[in-house]
Amino acid sequence: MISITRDVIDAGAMIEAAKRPGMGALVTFCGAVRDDGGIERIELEAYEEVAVRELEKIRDEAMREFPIESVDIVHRIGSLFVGETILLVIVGAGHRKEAFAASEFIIDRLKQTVPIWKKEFYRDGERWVPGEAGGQG
Amino acid sequence: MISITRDVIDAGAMIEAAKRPGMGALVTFCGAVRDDGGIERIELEAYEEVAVRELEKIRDEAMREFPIESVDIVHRIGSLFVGETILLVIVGAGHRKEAFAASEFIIDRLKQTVPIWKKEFYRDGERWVPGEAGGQG
Amino acid sequence: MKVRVKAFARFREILGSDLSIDLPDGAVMATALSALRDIAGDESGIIFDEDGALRAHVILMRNGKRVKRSDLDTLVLADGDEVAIFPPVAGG
Amino acid sequence: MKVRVKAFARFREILGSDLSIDLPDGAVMATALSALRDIAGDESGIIFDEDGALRAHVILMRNGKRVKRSDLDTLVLADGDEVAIFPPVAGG
Repeated sequence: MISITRDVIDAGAMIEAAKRPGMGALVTFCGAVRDDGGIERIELEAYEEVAVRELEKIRDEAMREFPIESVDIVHRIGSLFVGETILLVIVGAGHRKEAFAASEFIIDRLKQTVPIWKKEFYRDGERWVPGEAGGQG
Repeated sequence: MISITRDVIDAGAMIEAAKRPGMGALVTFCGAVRDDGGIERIELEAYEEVAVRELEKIRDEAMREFPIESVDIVHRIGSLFVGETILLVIVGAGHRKEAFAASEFIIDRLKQTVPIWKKEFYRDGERWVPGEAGGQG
Repeated sequence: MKVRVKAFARFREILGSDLSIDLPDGAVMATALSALRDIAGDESGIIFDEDGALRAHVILMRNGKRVKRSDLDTLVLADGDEVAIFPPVAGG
Repeated sequence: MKVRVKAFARFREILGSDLSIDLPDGAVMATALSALRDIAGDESGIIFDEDGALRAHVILMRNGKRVKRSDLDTLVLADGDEVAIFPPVAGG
């Protein structure tokens, strides 16, 4: 499953849903809102149609590059508090090395190319998180 | 949490329980029973006291070696069917690189040193999974 | 003709989230950009430099596809096109 | 004195899961091993070679601590000690 959602992400349900009989290893990356110097909440926005398409491209590329069986990516948008899951990436594979390698590949690509932005809200101000320049599209 | 259990492992609950405000990344490794040429179920046994102590040693070593905030390891024993979770390792960290590196470190060590064994049951036979020689204790 | 413009993040705060601009038939991307510069007004400096050129990190898309800097003066827009303009991405 | 022996995996199937062996006071680890070889009987070849030495991959612990091959003849056991014997581990 590839999606952009406004709902709470249920990691446990997604991991169970990702399982297939041939998988010996599932690596899950959960990106969460970090309390980084007084952040109270963040707001995420996406260019949704393009973001979904870009996530699908990344999944397809990972499936070509690594001997893995599945890729699921859910990215949350909207208003999130510290500790909430922003991003969940699950890679299922026969063996762990490939699952780890593909997970890192997917997250690195995602941060470069998927049109999503974050604004951090502090007690006394707010700021847009600077993005990674270049590469996207 | 470090434990050896006979109960079903709830990945979602463990990930939520592992979260701390300073964590931006949680990497979860889920090892599952793979249907590898007709396996119907497996049986796992552990030298429990030593296994728990060894897991604690691995956790402490990972916490010393990597800038991470938490390590949780639950290893299941008993009789498991294809698709069931054998092992769950969760590493929480400020940033993803360290969380991934520590996860791989932990699993590699675990497979070398923790006294747990697996027997595979096929429709027409059974076999003990050959272990990794040396290193443990 | 009408072209839809989607702006995101800081640029959305400046331009609005979903606007429609009127352009003469046959207008190129550069024409749309100068209309956006007018809309941005006092805050246009965040998106454009003093000469009215897009700042280096600004990303531009037409119908979901990245537009190259070298095509700004030649890419002819069509009625109903969707132009997107945004700063570097920061998801994950 | 009595020494508890825990065997695991294939070795448990051969020796039993939790046995207690009687040894003379002051017995060393090698004495315990030869008692285990007797218990293993026909299947002792999986754990011991033809000369009665432990096979290379066999792991031995005393009270949860690994026992070195070089200590087998000198490590004196005490009443209530726990000896564990097992093949290479295969968890995860």
